[in-house]
Amino acid sequence: MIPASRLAPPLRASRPINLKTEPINGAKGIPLGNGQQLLSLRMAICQALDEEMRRDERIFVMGEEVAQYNGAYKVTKGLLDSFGPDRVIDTPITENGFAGLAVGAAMTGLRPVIEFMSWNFSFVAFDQIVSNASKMCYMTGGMFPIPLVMRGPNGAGPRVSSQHSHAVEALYSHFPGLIVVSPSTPYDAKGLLKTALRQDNPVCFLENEMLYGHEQDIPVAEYLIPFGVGDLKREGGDCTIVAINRCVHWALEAAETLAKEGISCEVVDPRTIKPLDIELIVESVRKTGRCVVVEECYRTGGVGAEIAAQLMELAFDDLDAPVERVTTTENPMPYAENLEHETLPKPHRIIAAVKKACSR
Amino acid sequence: MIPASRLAPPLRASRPINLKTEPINGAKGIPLGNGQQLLSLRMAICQALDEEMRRDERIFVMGEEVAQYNGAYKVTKGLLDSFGPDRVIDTPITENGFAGLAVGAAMTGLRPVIEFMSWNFSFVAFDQIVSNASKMCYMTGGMFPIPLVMRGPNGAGPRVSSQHSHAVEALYSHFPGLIVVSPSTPYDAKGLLKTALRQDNPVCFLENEMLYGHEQDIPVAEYLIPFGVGDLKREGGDCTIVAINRCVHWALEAAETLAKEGISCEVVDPRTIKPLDIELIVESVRKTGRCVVVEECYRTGGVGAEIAAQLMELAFDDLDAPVERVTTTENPMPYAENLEHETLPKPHRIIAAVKKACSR
Amino acid sequence: MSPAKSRESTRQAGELPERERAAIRAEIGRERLLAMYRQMVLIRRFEERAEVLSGQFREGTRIKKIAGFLHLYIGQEAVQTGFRAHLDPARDATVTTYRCHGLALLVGIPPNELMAELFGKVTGNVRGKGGSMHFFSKEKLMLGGHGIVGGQIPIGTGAAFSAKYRKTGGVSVTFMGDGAVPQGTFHESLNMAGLWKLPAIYVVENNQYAMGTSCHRGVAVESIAAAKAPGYDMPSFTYDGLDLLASWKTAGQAVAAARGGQPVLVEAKTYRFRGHSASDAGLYRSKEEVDAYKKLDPIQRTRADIAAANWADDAAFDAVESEVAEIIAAAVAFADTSADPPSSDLSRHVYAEAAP
Amino acid sequence: MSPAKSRESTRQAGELPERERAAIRAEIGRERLLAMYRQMVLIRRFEERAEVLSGQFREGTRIKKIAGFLHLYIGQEAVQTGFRAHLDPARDATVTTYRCHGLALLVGIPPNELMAELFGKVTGNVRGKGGSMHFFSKEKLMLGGHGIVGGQIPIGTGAAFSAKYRKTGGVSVTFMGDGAVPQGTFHESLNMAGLWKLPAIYVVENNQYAMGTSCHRGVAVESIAAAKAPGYDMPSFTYDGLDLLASWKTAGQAVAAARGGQPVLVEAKTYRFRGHSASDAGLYRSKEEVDAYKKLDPIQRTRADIAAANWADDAAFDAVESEVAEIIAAAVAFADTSADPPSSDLSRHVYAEAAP
Ligand SMILES: Cc1ncc(C[n+]2csc(CCOP(=O)(O)OP(=O)(O)O)c2C)c(N)n1
Ligand SMILES: Cc1ncc(C[n+]2csc(CCOP(=O)(O)OP(=O)(O)O)c2C)c(N)n1
Ligand SMILES: [Mg+2]
Ligand SMILES: [Mg+2]
Repeated sequence: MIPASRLAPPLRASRPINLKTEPINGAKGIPLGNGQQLLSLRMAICQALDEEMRRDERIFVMGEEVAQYNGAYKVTKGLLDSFGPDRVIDTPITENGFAGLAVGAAMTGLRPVIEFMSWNFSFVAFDQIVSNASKMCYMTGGMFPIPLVMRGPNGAGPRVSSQHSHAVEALYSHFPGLIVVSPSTPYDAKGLLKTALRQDNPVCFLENEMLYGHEQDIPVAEYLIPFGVGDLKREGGDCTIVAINRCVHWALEAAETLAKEGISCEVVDPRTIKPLDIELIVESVRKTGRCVVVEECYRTGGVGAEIAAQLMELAFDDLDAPVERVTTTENPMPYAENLEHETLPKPHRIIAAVKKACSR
Repeated sequence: MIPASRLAPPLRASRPINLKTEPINGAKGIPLGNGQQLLSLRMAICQALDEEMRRDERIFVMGEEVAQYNGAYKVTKGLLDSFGPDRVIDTPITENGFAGLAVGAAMTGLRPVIEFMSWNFSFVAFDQIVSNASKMCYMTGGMFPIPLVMRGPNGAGPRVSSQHSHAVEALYSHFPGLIVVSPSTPYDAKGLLKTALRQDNPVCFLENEMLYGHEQDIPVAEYLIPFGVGDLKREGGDCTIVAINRCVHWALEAAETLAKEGISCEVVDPRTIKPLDIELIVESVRKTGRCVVVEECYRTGGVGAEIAAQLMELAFDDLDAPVERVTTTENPMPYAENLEHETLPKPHRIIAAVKKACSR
Repeated sequence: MSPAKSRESTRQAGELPERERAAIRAEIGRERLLAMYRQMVLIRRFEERAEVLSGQFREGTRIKKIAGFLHLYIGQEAVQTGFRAHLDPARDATVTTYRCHGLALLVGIPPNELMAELFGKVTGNVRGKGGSMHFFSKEKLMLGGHGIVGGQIPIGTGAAFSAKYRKTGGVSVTFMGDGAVPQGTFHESLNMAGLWKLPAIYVVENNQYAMGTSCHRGVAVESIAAAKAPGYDMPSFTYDGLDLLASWKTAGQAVAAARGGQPVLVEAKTYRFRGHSASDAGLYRSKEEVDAYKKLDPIQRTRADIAAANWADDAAFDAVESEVAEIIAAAVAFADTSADPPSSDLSRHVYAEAAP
Repeated sequence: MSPAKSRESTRQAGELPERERAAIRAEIGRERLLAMYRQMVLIRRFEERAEVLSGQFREGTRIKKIAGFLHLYIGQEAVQTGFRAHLDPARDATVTTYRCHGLALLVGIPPNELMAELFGKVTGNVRGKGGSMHFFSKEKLMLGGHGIVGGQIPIGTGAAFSAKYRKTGGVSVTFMGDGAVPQGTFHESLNMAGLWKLPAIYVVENNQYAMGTSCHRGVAVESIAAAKAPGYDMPSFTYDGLDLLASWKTAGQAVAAARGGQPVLVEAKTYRFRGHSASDAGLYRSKEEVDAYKKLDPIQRTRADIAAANWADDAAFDAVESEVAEIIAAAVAFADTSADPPSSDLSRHVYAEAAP
C-alpha cells in the first residue's frame, strides 16, 4: 500500500482570480492562521523565488518582461521592487543569447533563473539548452556543473494556436543532464522550485498559464520537495491514471465522474518527469493492473510512451491491459474552439481511455 | 508470413573506401552490368539528388560547404559542376537562417534541399524546423505545404564526443508535420531520398557518417521507396530486432553471432521512423513473441519507447517478454574510446538484450 | 566581393515641409491617395470591431466572439499601406508578425475570410486553424502572420531568394517589430541578403516598444537602421512611419533599390495606439505619451493631406466610412453564420494532401 | 540611452614600422616578451606533436593515439598569446572554439593533462570525456573549448555579466572564428553586451576561412569589426594577428576599455597554417597563398623582434626549444602510461555530484 504521507494537501478548486486583488508583491500569500497561507500557483512560484533570492545572493532572475512589467503573466510580480535591477533583469527578445549567457553565468559562480515567456520560445534557445546546459557537467568531467533554472508557462494557452501551444516535457526529458519538473499545484510548485534553486543541474521548470490562478492552502513554514518523488493526488483501485501538470486536474475531474459510475481511479502525479518516480507508478499499477497516461505532449514519443515502455519492463505480469495514452492529438494546435477542445487530453477523452483499459 | 518481396537486395559488407578512387562526380556509380551498379551510400544520396535535380528545376541544394568543397563528407560531390552555383549554394554558418530561408523558398514555389553538416547543428535551427516547417501546412489550412528536404549525417561520428554525436530520430518524430527517414543502406537511401524529393512535406533525412562508405549493388533503373514501408533485413523466428540506420548493421552482426548459438533473429528496418511501419513490426512480433529495439537515440523517450508502447497496444497478447531497448546510454557521448564503445548500442549489448528477451 | 562601404541614404524622422508634401501628393495622385486612405480606414475599423468582439473592450456588454491573442495594428497603418502601394501582387511577397490584420487586408484577402478566421470558423482564411496571428494568402504571396518573434525574417529572405532563383523580378518585404531586431534571425537573414544581393526589403516597424520593453532597453543603438545596415553592406532608410506620404515615398525608393538587386534595411518610426495585445494594461507608457502620438494619427494626417489638396470633401470621407462599415458588418455576419470546422479537420493538413 | 555614435578606433592590419615595434617592445619588456615567445613555441610544438599522434601526418609510420577531430591553432598563436598577457587569471575569463589547445596552454593547464585528454585518458583535463575540442579550467576561468560554431559567444557574455554582477572588476574575452560572425549568437550577445555595458571583449580571429568558405563568401562586409561594432554601440579594433606586438598592443587597449565598462569588438587578421582539421585536404586555397602567410609566421617574427632588441641569442632560443621538447615528451609519456577512464565514469557527471 502507498503510504498516506504521499498524499499532498488536498486540492482546492480553482476560482476566478482577479489580478488586481493579488498583493502588490506577488510573493506574499494571504495568511489563513494555523500556519497556512492561501497562494495561487503564480504566487507560489514568486514566493519560492523571493525566499531563495533572499537566502542566496547568487540567484538572479532574467527574461523578457520579468522586471518592470512584473512578468508577462505576473509571476515575478514585486521581485524588481524587492531585489532591484541588478538581480531582476529585463532582456531583449533573444532567448538563445540569454540562455547561453545564463550558462556562462552559472559557470562563473552565479545561479541564474531565466524565464521563457513561454516554453515555445525555448525552441529558439534549443541549442544552448541542449548543447551547452545539458552537457557541460559531463563534458567537463564534472568540472562545470550548471546550476540553472529555466522556467515559464508550458502547454496550451487559451486559444493561442499552433506556434504557442507546445508542451515540452517529453522533448527535454529526452536529454541526459536535464531535470524536468512539471508541478500541478501551488504546493508542489513552491517546494519543487526551492529544490531546483538549491541544486546544481539545469532544470526545465514547466508551469501552465491556465493554472497560474489556481489556489491552494499551503504551509507558511519552509518545505522542500525532492525531485523524483511522485505524489498520489487521489487513491483508487481500478485504474491508475498518471497525469502531468494541468492534466492532473482533468484526470481528477474524470476520476470524479468515473467514481459515480463505479470505477475507482488512482491519480498519480509524477511531479518531476526526469527523474521519474517509476516506483510509485509501478506500485500503483501492481494494485490496479491498468494504467492511463495523460499529458499535453504529442503522442509519438510522449511521456506516455516512456512510461508504457518502463511499465512493460517493470510490471509486465501485472498489467491486465495495455497502457492507454491520452495526449495532445497528433496535430499542431488549431485555433478553432471545437478543434482545440478535441486536441487536448480533456476529461471526456480520459474517461473513454479508462473505460477502454477497464473493459479488458 | 512476411512476403519475400519485403526483403531488400542483400547487404554487401562494407569495405574500406578510398575517397580518391570515387568518381569525380559523386553521382556516378560503378556499372556492374546486368542492370546493376555499385554505389556507396554517399554516392547513392548524390545520385538521387542528381537525378531529381535534372528532373525538377525547382530543386536546389544549400548548406555549408556543399558546393565548392563538394560537401564536408563529399556527399554533394560534383553537383556544383553539374548544376552551377545558382542551384548548389554554399552558405554562411547560419543554420537557423538558411533553414528558414528554405521554408520561405518552399512557400514560393521551390523545393529546397538543405544540408546540415551534421544534425547536431540542426539544434541551432530548431525553431525554424519545428515552429515553421512542421506547422506551416496545418496552420495555413493546407494553403502552404512545405516541400523541404533537410539532410545530413546523424548519430555518433568517429570519437567526436558530446556536442557532435546526437541521433535525432526520436526528437524530430515527436512533431506532427515532419517526416523522419533513416536509411541503413545505399539502396534504401536512394529510393527514399527520391521519394522525399517528390512529395510536399518537410523531411528529416538522417544519414550516418560511418555508413557513407558502405557499398551495395543497386539497380541502375529508377526506383522509389515509399515512406512508411519497413524492410526485413533478415528473417528469423525467435526474436524480432527492430534496428535503425547504423544499428541495422550492428543488429545483423549480433544476429549472425546469435544464430551460431541457435537463436534465430529477424531484423526489421523500419527505414522511416515517421511514418512508422508498425504493421510490419507487429507481424514479426506475432511470429517471434519477442522484440528488441536498437537505436542510437537516448533511452528516455527514444524510438524504442514509442515502439514498445505501440506494441503493447497492438500486440499485447503476443508478447512473451517485455520489449528490450538497446540505445545510446543515458549520457552525452564521451570521447574516451572505451566509454564511447559502452555508450553505443553495439552488438555485444544487442546480444545480451536478445538473450534476456529470450530467457523469459 | 563588393566593397564594405555602405550606400547610406538615411532619412530621419520628422514632419515633411508642406512643399514636399504637395510634391509627394502630386506624385501619388488623387486616386491612389484616396485608395490608400480607404485601405487605412478599412484596417482601422476592422480592428476596432475585432477589439470589441474580443470582449476585452467594454461597451456596456461583454461580447466575446474572438479568443486568443489579438494584436492590433492601430496607429501603424501608414507603414504597410505605403509599402504595399509599390508592390506587384503577382510577384512581390510580403510577410509579417502576429500583428498581421493590416497586411492581410492590404494584400486583398476578403474581410469576410479574415473575420471568419478570427471567429475560428471553417470559412476563415486558414479554415479556423490559425486565428488572429496567422493570416496567409498564397495567391497574393502573403506569407503570414507569424507568432515567433523574428521567425518570419528568414522566410521573407527565402521569398527574395526564390524571386531571384526564378528570375521573376520580384522582391520581398519583411516586416518586423523593433523587438525582433535583437533576435539572431535578423542578423542571419540580413547577412545572407547582403552577401547574395537578394531583392529583399527589411522593414523595422519601430513602434518603440516590444511589449513593455522600450526600444532603448532592447536594442543597443538609437538609430537601428542607420547603425546596423552598414554591417550587412546595405543602405538604410529611416522615416516617420506615422506619415503615409513619407511611407509611400520611402517605400518607393526601397522597392526600387531591392528590385535592382540591392537589399535594404528600413526603419519606420511609428507607434501603436493600443496595448501590445488585448490583455496588456500598458502601464509602461504614460497617457501623455500615448495622447501625443495619437495626435499624429496617420489616418487623420492623410485626411488632412487629401483635404489640403482639395481631393475630397467631408461627404466623400463619410462615404468611405459608410462603405467600410458595410464591409465590416457583412464580414461579421458572414463569420457569425459560418460553420465551425468539421472535426475531420483536426487531422487534416498535418501533412500535405497531394503533390502539386 | 547612450548615443549611437561609435567610438571607433580601428587599426588596420599592416606591418608596424620598426620605430613603433621598438616602442612596443620596450613597453612589454624583455622578460614578458620572452615568456610570450616561449608560450607560442610551447603551443606550436604541442600541436605539431598532437598532429603526428593523430596519425594523419605521415612521417614514415602511422601513429594513431589521438582520435576525433583535431583543429590546430598553428599560425594563430600570436592572437591569444597577446590577449592572455593582459588578463588577470583570478578574475578574467576566456572562452574559445574547438580550436582550443592554444588557450588551454596559455591559461596554464598542465600539458600533461591536455595530452592525456587527447589520448582519452582518465588523467586528462576533463577525464577523457571531451577530447581535443573541449579543454576547460575552472581555476583559470577558461570556459572551454566548444564545438558548436558561435555557441561559446553567449557563454563569454555570461562570464562578463557575472564579473559585473559580482563586482570583481574582471573582464571576459570570447574568441571566435570569422565563420561564427554570421551566427545569431554573435548578434544576440553583442547586443546584450552593448546594451548593458558588460566588460566583454569579443575577438574575431579572422583566419580568412571557415572550413573551405573564405570569409568574403560568408560575411557580407569586408571589414568585420569596423562595419559591425557601431551596430552594437561598441568601438572596434582591427589588427595584424600574425604579429605578436600588434596583438599585445591591441589587446591592452581592448582590455582597458572593457575593464572600464566598454565592451569592444576586435578583429585579428590571421591565418591558419594547417587544414581546418586534420582531415581537410585544403583544396580551397593555393599553395602560394599558404606559403606567403607562412613567411609571416608569428613565432619567427617574434624571434626576429627579440633578436632585434638583442634580448636573446641563438643559444637561448635553442634552450626554449629543448625545454619545450622535454615538457612535451613528458606529456606524451604521461598520457601514454595513464589509465583509461573506469567504466563507472560512463554514468558519472551526467548530473552534478553535490551542491557546492
Ligand atoms: C521568440 C519569441 N519570444 C517571445 C515572444 C513573446 N512576444 C510576442 S510579441 C513580443 C514583443 C515583440 O515586440 P516587437 O517586435 O517590437 O513588435 P510589436 O509587438 O511592437 O509589433 C514578445 C516578447 C515571442 N512571440 N517569440
Ligand atoms: C552550428 C555549427 N555549424 C557547423 C559546424 C561545423 N563546423 C565546425 S568548424 C566550422 C568552420 C568554422 O570556421 P571559423 O568560425 O572561421 O573558425 P576556424 O575554424 O577558422 O577557426 C564549421 C562549419 C559547427 N561545428 N557548428
Ligand atoms: Mg515594437
Ligand atoms: Mg576561420
